Amino acid sequence: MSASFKRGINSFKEQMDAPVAAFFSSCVRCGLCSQACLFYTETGDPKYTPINKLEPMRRVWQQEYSFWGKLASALGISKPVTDAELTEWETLVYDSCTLCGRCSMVCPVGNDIAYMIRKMREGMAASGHAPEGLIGATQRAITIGSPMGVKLPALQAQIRHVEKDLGCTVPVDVQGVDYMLLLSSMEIMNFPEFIGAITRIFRHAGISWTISSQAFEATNSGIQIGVSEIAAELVERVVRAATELKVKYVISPECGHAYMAIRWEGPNLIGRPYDFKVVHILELLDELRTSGRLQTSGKETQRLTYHDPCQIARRGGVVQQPRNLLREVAADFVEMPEAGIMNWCCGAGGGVSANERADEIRLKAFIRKKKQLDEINPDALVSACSNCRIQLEDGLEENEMDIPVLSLTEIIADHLVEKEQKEGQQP
Amino acid sequence: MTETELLMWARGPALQVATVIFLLGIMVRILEILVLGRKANLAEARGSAVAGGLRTIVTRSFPDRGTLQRSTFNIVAGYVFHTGFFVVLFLFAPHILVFRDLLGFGWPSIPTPIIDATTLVTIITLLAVLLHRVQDKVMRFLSRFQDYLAWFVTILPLVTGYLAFHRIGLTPPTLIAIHILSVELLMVVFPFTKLMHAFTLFMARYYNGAIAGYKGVNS
Amino acid sequence: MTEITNDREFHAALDGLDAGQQRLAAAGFVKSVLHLCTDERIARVLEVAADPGASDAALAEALKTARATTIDCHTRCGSEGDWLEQAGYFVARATVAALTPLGQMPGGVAWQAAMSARMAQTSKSIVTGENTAGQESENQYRLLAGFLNS
Amino acid sequence: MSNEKTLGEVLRQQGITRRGFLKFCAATASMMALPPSMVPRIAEALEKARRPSVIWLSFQECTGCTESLTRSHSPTVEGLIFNAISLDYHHTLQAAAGTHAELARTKAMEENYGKYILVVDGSIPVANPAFSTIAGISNLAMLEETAKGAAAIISVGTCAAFGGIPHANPNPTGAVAVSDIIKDKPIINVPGCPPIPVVITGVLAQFLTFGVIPELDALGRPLAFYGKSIHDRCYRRPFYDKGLFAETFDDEGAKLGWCLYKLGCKGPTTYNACATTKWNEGTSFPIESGHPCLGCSEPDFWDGGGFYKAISMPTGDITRTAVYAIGAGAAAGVALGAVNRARKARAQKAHERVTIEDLNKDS
Repeated sequence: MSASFKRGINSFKEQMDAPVAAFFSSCVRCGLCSQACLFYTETGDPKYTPINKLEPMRRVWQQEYSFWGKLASALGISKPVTDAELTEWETLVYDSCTLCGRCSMVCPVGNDIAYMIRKMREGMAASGHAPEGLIGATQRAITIGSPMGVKLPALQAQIRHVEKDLGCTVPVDVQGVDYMLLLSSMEIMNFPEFIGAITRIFRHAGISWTISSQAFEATNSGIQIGVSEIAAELVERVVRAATELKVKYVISPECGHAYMAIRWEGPNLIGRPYDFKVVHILELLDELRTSGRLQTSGKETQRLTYHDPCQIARRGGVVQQPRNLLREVAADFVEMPEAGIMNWCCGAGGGVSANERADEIRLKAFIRKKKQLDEINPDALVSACSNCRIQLEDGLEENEMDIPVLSLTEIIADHLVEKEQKEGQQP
Repeated sequence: MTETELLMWARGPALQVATVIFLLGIMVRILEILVLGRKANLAEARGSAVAGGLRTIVTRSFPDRGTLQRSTFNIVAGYVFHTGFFVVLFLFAPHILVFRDLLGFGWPSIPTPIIDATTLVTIITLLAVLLHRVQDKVMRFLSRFQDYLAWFVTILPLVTGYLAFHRIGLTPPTLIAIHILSVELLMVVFPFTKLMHAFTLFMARYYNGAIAGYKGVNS
Repeated sequence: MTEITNDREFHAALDGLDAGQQRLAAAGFVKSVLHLCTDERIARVLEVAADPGASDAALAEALKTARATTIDCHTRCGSEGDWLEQAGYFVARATVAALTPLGQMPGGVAWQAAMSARMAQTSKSIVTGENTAGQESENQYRLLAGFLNS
Repeated sequence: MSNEKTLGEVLRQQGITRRGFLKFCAATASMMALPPSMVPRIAEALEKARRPSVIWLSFQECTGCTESLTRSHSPTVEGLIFNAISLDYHHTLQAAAGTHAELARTKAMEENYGKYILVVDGSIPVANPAFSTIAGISNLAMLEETAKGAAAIISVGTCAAFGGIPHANPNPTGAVAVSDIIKDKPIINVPGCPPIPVVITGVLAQFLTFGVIPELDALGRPLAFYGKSIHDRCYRRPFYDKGLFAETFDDEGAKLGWCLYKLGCKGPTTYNACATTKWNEGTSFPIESGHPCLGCSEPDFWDGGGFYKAISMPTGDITRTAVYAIGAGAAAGVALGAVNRARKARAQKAHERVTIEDLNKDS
């Protein structure tokens, strides 16, 4: 069975629920959401108005789930959604929406537009309208275990090098520990120093933890492309590994959508609650800080600012923790205008970065971040998502801005009080 | 038909029909939404969905600073015409009488010169809103027939009410009849259009706030 | 005769170097993994880094090129990774570190260059499948010792 | 009565002083919204006016209008103006009866053909002419016959002007206004239940003065008297504007003389001179005695949804309708909601598992 228009429309019908119906019923076409969307503000093209990105799904709702709409359909005065329209909307739904949810914060009638785009992608994927790049990533996620094709031996090689550099072991497949760490492929490939950083922090704080060789991948292409059963399968792998290792917590790494997938969507995708808890690495670090298990020394003197990854802050609820942590290690921490839950997206989330077709608009959308940075002129930019990080580096380079992008976890690791050395000297 | 007959028709059968369509339509649309239901969230909550939902119902009335700066006209004009409309609708003595007749209780009215001025300001604002809808590229792009229809049936009672109050053009009973009929037109159109947002926005805001509140975010 | 046997000593020794020396030491680390990078821009800017008499302007220009190369080389999120190309990316990153003015990188520029060079080596080992853990660091200890003793 | 004497002569015979006469002229001028400079001209014209012949027909009426005109507490100039005209036929007032009375009418018609003024009070039943007859002549026939030679017709009272109470629902006699029958004569409507006496005399005075009928509004009423609403001239208007209303007839607001709008006052839609000329020799008008205006000078005032219900209020039982509508809407909504749920369940059942092989669409 292959993707088909019919399956797509059927999928739209499956997605309708009370919130969607309430949202569509409430829209007054005021256009405020356009001003919340970086794809509109940076292009000025009204088709990027967030609510417009839902138009085909709205029509399915109206024609199938509202009395007047059904009446209009029966009278033949409403035109059904066509496959050509879905094709037209494909770029709006995948290339120019990062699911950042800023529009959902601004809509005066309270429409959670990002919630609906997430649902709309189910129908788009089922009707064969997902972008090539995301399809490839999703297929690799299922067949290889990583959207970027990172296999266990690669991770093992990285681990071996970390172990050699740090002179300690990185626990893999250790049963009965408290925490199971997930990693994003991005971290394994582009930012392997993250593994070293986290190892050092955990050694410092005395955390009992492990990485699972069966499910080390945190990302979930299934929720980006919008196929719940694929997303559920990826979540199941993590749940299975966590259950086998009998851990109490699963740690979501510095990746935005991974947190959304494992923390918030996961239990709903697999249809049952977890018997472990999911924490974001920043949540854990801040908890360690308050309990005194994480001690840092020295402060960065550079002017630092923090970019909130949308799925971690606005859509995930981890907002205060990174600020607490940064203040611990930064002497000059400044907020961007509109930070925290009103932060502007980097422009590459929600699968946009995996979609080569979106490259041009992705870099255009970055200008919004540039404008934010221009207002405060930081020396360095800190974030907690590898995907944001790559996009930020990309955009900064493109705009010839000399601002390094740093990982918050790595900065913390660089400022650990060196008790490990003392311990190391004792037998 | 004499003007008194017209007025009596407007106050009588027409109002009955309009009331039935209005309330029946609203109930149908609200229940159509609610009955659809939603799945329980199985993820462990960080905050209260109910508290978040209730909070957002209130807080969404106050835009964030960035949005206010970027869409100043939209927000200010929106505030003015909504407030104006509700002041005129709910605080004008003759209107309160209708509500008292319907509900069995009333409330104090405010001086008529204030109502008069508010009406004028609201009408002018609505004209500006229409101009904005036509000129702003996003709003023009998004607008459908029903957006203009909704605008029309909203401004009509204000205009006819203003004319009736000042008895301009026609005899008072005719003007009042036209005014009442224009309100009935609004009532009839209401459940079929985006005007439903007056009711569904509470649901939309609640759901939005509940989804966010569950995750510990104040949306 | 300085001898370096572990990262602590290595890091301490690097921290003791001034800006020019750090750059030259870093250039040395990059050079030993340069063969992993196919982008010729890196070889070119590395020469600048390795030149003790390089002007500030030349260094700044080289850093810019190195940065641009790094951005071009990374693997995009969700796209299929190629570890050989990834090795090149880390070489480019090491070059950036080598050319970055002192104090602008946590842990020091030479240290970061060394780390990235090691990652380049690791990336290669993922393709070849051999266990090379520690080889590059040992190599770097020797390089630094030689540098300090020269 | 003969038509030989001028009006001035007659008035002097009646003992009216020059001063009293001029006062009346001034009042007339002001009511007709004429400048004071016109007073001498009015006086002159009235002095010289010959007593016009007036035929007064009473159809379906209560005699209230006549009572209003004749039951003044003391002789007034208005009253005397009536004495000055040649009231050649008025079956309530005239001494003659039976055949003699009808003869008086036909005589007056013949003698003054084309010049006499026809005053009508009461409505005309058209459902069955026999519902109201005078001397065996139906009202309709009498009106049509008498109207033929009239210079102008004055419909006195709301019944003659708009059908009035006989015309009210369900209107068993098929009562209609004069203007519904006579189309080819100038008709001046002087509605009110009853109309203010001075308005009638004022209209007559103007007709006598200038020989023309006064400027009329859309309902045929002299603008001079019916140009402003009761509400516009009401001394309680400031309370309306401030939002101060009597809620019941004996509350504090009622005692303080607040606006009676909520008690059903029709002042805002009623055009009449009550608030300025007042009644009972300028003593007061209904609102002054604490009662809302009934709107008696307006068409169909009897059918306006109740005297004590404000004009903006629903006439029927809107609460019951609302409750039924909400109930029916709830039932329909739940039913339609259930249909939607079933539709969604069907879609979920029809769901085919999306696998990674499915993602690429067959082209």
